[in-house]
Amino acid sequence: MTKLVYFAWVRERIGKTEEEIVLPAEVATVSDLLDWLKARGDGYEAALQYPKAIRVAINQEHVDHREKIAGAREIALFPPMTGG
Amino acid sequence: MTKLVYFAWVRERIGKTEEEIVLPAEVATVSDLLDWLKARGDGYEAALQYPKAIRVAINQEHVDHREKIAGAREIALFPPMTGG
Amino acid sequence: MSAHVVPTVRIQAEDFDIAAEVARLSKGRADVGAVVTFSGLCRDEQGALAALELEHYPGMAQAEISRIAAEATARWPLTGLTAIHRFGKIRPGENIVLVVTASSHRQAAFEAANFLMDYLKSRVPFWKKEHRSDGSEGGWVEAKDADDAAARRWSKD
Amino acid sequence: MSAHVVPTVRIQAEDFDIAAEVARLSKGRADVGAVVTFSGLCRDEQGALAALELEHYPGMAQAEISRIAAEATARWPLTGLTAIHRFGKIRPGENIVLVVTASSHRQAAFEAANFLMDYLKSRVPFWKKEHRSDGSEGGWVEAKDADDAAARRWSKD
Repeated sequence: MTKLVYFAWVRERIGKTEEEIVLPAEVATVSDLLDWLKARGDGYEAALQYPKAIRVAINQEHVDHREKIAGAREIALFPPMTGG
Repeated sequence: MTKLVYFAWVRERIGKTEEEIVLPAEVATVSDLLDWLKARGDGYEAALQYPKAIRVAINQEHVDHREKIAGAREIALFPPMTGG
Repeated sequence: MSAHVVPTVRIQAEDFDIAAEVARLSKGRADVGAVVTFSGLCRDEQGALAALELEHYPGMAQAEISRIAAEATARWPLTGLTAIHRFGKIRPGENIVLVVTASSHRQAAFEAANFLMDYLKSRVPFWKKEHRSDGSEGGWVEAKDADDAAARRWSKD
Repeated sequence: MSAHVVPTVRIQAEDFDIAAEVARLSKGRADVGAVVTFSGLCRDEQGALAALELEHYPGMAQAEISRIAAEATARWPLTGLTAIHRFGKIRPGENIVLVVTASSHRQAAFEAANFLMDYLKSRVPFWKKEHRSDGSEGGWVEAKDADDAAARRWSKD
């Protein structure tokens, strides 16, 4: 089980703040994950239609889309940040 | 009459904070003034022995040593500044 | 570069007190020559904005600011560093973020504060949503390329 | 660049209140996005220093800081600017100088504050004399070439 958490408009479009998911073995990288999630329904499709716009953190650290996700406890998907 | 004012170690070495002086006509520039003052006594000599170290303001504005002093009401001599 | 400096990082809903935070880094010690503060405030966008809603990723926001703060203490000879970021609803004129840097040297304090702000803008998981004065939802504030570029100028590569 | 900004410049013996000065530039208005403060404090030089005596040239100190402040408001889009410089006897840990800059834009606030401090160091008629902890006169603090160089980096020529 991997915990997925969503923020800002990614959260709004998917329609949930978090979920626990069993990821299939072929989902090896962040990029694979985004493609796989996109096929899960209209909300996911709307949130992830431009994968390059999505920032990802694994276990609360920024990663790029080539990062392997094996061993991830928590994966967060969110838009570019606008703090400060 | 021109008012001369002195600060920091220039003031300490000359031994006064200010004085009113009638400058001879041949004292045309700041550089002339420093040379002329240096000959006025030991305190002046000690204060002005390295003229390049002396900063000068005419009527409360910084000037360089080539500046003409005609019309100056107040000329200040002081070391490089150490505020801030 | 900074010996024994433990940055203070706080993520909170409440406002902060600039004077108290400056005092915490300078009071009772005489090795601090320079303290720089940066406060970021909510602007009203010519009256169109009623409030910003700041969403954040709680554990990671704290962790990420702490990583950036540790990087700042490694790069500049600081005697102290504090970063506070607010979340929740913030109205025009109210504080959003505070960075305080203290050092013996003024340039170190300036550069570290500037560095922290650039990274806070582009790497710390906060997102701003606008609530408009006319009652409508203004949507999510878009990230600026300029903010990414500002953060990249500190890169050592 | 800064419309209708009248800088506040004060030369005073008393201490200043950072929070009050920040509030004066930001309170009750919602067009200010960034406020930067720089406080310069007296360091004790590893315990050797008892106090600094700050001498100044009264009329010119005020005039020169005002000229530098006007230059800063011309170069950066500021919404407010305050500079306060103390004189007289100042002990380690006490404040010497405060600069506050406010702007819609963080980089303008940072750069203007940095610019002001560089010029305050090298162009404003203040001189520091040391009083040492052992009772001796420590003499006049020497100007640093580095401070002149710091001011020159803002030159447009």
